[in-house]
Amino acid sequence: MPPADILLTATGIIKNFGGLTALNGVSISVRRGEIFGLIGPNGAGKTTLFNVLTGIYAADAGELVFDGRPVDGSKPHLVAQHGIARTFQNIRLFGGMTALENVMVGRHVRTHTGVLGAVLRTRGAAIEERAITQRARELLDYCGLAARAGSLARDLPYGDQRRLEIARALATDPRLLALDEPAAGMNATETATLRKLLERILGDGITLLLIEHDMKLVMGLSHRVAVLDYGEKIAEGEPAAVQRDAKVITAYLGGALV
Amino acid sequence: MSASAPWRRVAWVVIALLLLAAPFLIEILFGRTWVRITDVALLFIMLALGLNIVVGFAGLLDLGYIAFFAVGAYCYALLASPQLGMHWPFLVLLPLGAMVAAVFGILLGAPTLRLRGDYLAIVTLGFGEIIRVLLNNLNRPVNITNGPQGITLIDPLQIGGFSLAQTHSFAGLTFTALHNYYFVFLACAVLSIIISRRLEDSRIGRAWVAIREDELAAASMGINTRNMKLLAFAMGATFGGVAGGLFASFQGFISPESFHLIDSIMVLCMVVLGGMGNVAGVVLGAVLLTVLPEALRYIGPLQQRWFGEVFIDPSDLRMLLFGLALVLMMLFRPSGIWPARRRKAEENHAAG
Amino acid sequence: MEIFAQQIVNGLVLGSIYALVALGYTMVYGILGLINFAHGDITMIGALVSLAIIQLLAAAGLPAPVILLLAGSGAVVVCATLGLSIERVAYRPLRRAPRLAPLITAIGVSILLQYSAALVWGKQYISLPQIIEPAQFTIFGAQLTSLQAAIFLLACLIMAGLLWFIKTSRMGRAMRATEQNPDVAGLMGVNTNSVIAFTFVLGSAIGAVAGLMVVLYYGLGHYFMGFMLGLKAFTAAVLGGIGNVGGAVLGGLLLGVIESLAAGYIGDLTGGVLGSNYRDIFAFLVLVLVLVLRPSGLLGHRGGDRV
Amino acid sequence: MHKYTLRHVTAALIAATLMTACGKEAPPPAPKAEAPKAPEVMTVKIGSASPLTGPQAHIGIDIRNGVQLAIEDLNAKGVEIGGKKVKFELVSEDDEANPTKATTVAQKLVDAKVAAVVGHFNSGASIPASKVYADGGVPQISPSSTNPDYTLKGFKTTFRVVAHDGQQGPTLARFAINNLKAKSIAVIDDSTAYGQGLADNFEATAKALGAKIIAREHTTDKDTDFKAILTKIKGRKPDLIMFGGIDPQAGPMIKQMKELGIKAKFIGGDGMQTPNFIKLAGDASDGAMASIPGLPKDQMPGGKVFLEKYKAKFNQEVELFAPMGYDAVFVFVEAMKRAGSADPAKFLAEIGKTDYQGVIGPIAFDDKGDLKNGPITIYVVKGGKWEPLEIVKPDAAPAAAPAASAPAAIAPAPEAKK
Repeated sequence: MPPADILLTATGIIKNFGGLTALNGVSISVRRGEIFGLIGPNGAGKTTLFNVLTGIYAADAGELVFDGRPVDGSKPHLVAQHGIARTFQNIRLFGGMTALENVMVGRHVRTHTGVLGAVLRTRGAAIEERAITQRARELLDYCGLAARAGSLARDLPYGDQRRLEIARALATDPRLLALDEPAAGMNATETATLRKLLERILGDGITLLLIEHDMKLVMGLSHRVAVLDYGEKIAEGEPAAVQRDAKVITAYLGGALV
Repeated sequence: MSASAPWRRVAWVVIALLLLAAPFLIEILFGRTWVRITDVALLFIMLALGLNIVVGFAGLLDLGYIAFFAVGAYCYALLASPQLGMHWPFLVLLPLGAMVAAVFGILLGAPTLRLRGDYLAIVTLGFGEIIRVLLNNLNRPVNITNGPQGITLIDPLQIGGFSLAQTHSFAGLTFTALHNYYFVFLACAVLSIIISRRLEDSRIGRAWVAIREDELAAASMGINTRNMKLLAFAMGATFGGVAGGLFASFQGFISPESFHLIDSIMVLCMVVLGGMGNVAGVVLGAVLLTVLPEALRYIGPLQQRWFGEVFIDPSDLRMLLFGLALVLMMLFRPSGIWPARRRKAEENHAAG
Repeated sequence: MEIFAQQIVNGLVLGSIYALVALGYTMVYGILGLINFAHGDITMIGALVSLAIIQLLAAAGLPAPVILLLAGSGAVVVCATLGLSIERVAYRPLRRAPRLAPLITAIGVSILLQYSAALVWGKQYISLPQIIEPAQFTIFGAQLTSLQAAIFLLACLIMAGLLWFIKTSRMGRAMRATEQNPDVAGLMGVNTNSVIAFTFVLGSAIGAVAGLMVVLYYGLGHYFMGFMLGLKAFTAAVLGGIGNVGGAVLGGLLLGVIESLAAGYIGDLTGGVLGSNYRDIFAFLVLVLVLVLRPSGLLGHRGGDRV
Repeated sequence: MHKYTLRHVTAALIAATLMTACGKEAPPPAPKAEAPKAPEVMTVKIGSASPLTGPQAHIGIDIRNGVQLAIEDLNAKGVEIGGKKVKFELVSEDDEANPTKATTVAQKLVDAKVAAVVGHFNSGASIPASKVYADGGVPQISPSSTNPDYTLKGFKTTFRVVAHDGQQGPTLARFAINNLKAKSIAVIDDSTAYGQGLADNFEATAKALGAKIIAREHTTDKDTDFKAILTKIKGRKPDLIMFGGIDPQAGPMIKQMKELGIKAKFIGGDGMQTPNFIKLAGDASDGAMASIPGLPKDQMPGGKVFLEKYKAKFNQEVELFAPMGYDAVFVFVEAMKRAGSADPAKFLAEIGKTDYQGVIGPIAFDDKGDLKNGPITIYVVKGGKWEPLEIVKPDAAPAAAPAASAPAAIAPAPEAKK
């Protein structure tokens, strides 16, 4: 595999919780500029893998390489600094902050103003602050939330909260955006809007890693998918091929995939 | 925005003039006692704003905050009194006190910040007690703090030959020590407000609030939560350290008795009552809780007059009210008596 | 040797009181994940109520065992009611609120209890009328009074009873289920509200007994006595592994012994640099060390936060 | 109290605004006695400052009661100062035993133009407050602050009518060694300014007199469990245990001593010489000894009468410092009489020349404002009651080396002091 083409590689990831093996030697590789889908039945270990990839859990074994650099045992904030941003399955916005402020927090990792700059309001700090605000507004606009800038995050409708999480993640200038069930709980119109947004993000050169239960969405969007079951990868490939895979069909009992 | 600007300017000028005239007005209206109470209130504003950074912004419940006040006070007292025979100038001592307090903040924070919020509360409480017990006992085997006897004859603030402890006349006005200190404390309090506001509206402040709202999400957005929390502790401690130094010079005497747990709780009450994380509310809380107990003093004699005996100690009543206030605020108005977040949200909206 | 044995005896008696109070912290924490700051003050109320009853009945000239029984039951009833109402009024509405909220409420309740007690009983130290004349005997060269022995034995009895109750009874099972996962327990038909209320009642009742013991042991009561006691008991609970009933017992006894030995020997061990003046901060140092080195405590088993 | 009506306030507000606007001087409220040319009766305010609330309220109230009793006695008797009839008025303030509040309260008393102040109880309150009184020119007599530092600031307004730790401690030590023949002594203090000061000074003198200090232990003023330190002490077999602290600790301490089978004698200072100590310790209190500066109260000319009067008036026993508070008022009034004025500026000088026979004994001040060394009475608990055991006269020459913690306090160096 030409390394330039691969953005993220996870090799032999093992994660145990007490006696329970949540991930048993999972390997995936995500290519630059693709949408990579991660599917599997409930409890298959998708979110656990996400948490390992984004530094929230340390893997018990295995290695992670992002953009040619190892990110073993990273802390979440270092992972974000490397260029991986994420959203959460059960939305985790900063409820007491406005939509705009939520996105502005996302700029933290790419800005530098310290205590002194903030207190003295130095020229540099003021310029940076203006840039933060401007970029945050752009991103809100980008995600279709411009009208919501001043609302508290917790007061937003559900679909807007999902998109705000994406805007906040984009604010960290990620090269890989990891979305944990972005369409969960959305109606058809909202899902359609989301789909457009994701395609637009891809078009802007950001690689997407997607956990999704909405098979239509994930199969329609993803260039490639990996299927997890009981902590192991049972298939990886293009959606059409994976859909025909016998192991995958068994795992889903023919249910949603047909 | 532009239409209201002149009015705003006028309002600010009026407020500034009132603040400058305040000690004289207060002295005439209520007597010098209340000038002293105002001075103390200004000190508590600084303290409450410091704790607000830790509790209000970053959401870390610190029950031993008064320890930083103590550290600042002892730092000043030891280096500007006959205790160790040193008399350093305050321009060196106040920053030094702030720094030492900040170091203590980091020392406390480093091992404990990964603990859950409620453990942190208990550990900080323990830290507060440890500091007090240490100050009380560092008089043997070598006498450093003079133990429970406290340190006396602490130097007043002095600029050149101008001592704040003496009465001066200027432009026909009499500036007693109380007045002089008022202006120094006022300057420091205003500075604290400005620093708090600017931090709040900065990258740093947003990171703190993000940690308070959801630590994991904040970390995932690239915020180094451990460092930011340490920074919050250090910043909060800095405020306490400076206030402590000012307190020592103002009182001229300090002893470990001034730094009990109850004083930590009192500052916490100011923050909670005013509205955690809201600078204006916290200032209001500090003023209310300094003035209210003084007003409650009249309840004792009133009871005596009306009923012929005192049924309830004013200080007990005060504590009961504090306790009740903490419970009721949390149950019914967790954002404090002056919630501001929403107002700010609207402002942002309007500006766009 | 004789002195050492004496220090161990001192520590065990003190520790059994810590352990009883620690039970209240650990049970509530196990089920709600809340530090009930007010628990030390509930113990204080138990102490002062039993003291008041003893004063009243001693004046009436009743025999000592009857007085003690009545004082104990009176304190238990008052504290249980108090625990129940506190849970209902101050904690239940905040069960889904941010974590800071119930903590601050708990501090508020603690202050309210202290100063209500000050209002009722005043702020002086209240002394216990001499109703019992404990016999004195010697074990391994250590002096022991029958009262100390009784406190230790009763504490052990209560703790064993509690462990047995949680293991075998229906309510005990419901408590364990709620501790594991309140939502799931609710789905399984456990009335979590009543389980939580019951936990508060039980913890407060045990706290009341501990209060009575303190009164008998030291012969006095005071509105502020719950604070330090509560803090040390909490330390004991953390030391043993908070949420773990057996751990609270172990932690309590251990902390009592550590304190005794530290106050007794640290001065000589450090050549006089540290002395018994640092006794109260040993507990805190133990607390900080445990939290930093082994946050789950000696017998704890729970991992970190769930994501 | 309520001097200002709404109309006054409005008027003052306008005046104040005007004044600040034109930069005119606000009249400095100079502390002066009230109503210089009042017709017949002149009112003189006496301030009392002590903790009326909080854990030490009982002792603070006791002081206030003493002051109140003195004022009532004086008013009943009728006093003339400079040819004018005088009515005394009590202004009582609560300092909550808190150093910060103490300065606020002190300022309040100065503002209220009291002629003199009896207070405060704690040294921690008296010391910072003394500066406020000195600035306001109001004389202050503390009935109870025993920290030597209190009178070391060089203020002319600062006095006390209680022996400081540098006086009581050494006398207690002399009694322990000369009369009780103690050879090996354990010393415990409660880590407070009072308790530790007393214990330090006791220890220094005891050492100088050749006794062995076999243990020096500390507890706190909140603790009730002393088993650990007592057990340690037991292992060293002292023949006397000295405790610097107050009754809530002393009571349980002697009880736990007996439980541990310690046979050593137990002695302390005035802080434990209270009825409450006996109540808290029960039968274990028998044989405990404590010192009180001054002669036994009921041996004083006015003592017995005072105790009865107090009991009749307040329906409770004297706790501790009521007699000192009572005497302090008389010291002030005697000085006013001699000066012929209730203006502090005029009678202040007379206070230093006091030679008064009070309830607590003869009162005279040295040049620092400390009580001149007087006798100290040792009491012993017998059959559930404090009874006078021995009166110890002060040594003319300083027998003891000064304690380390308060060097200047007990080393009398008259030439250094002017």
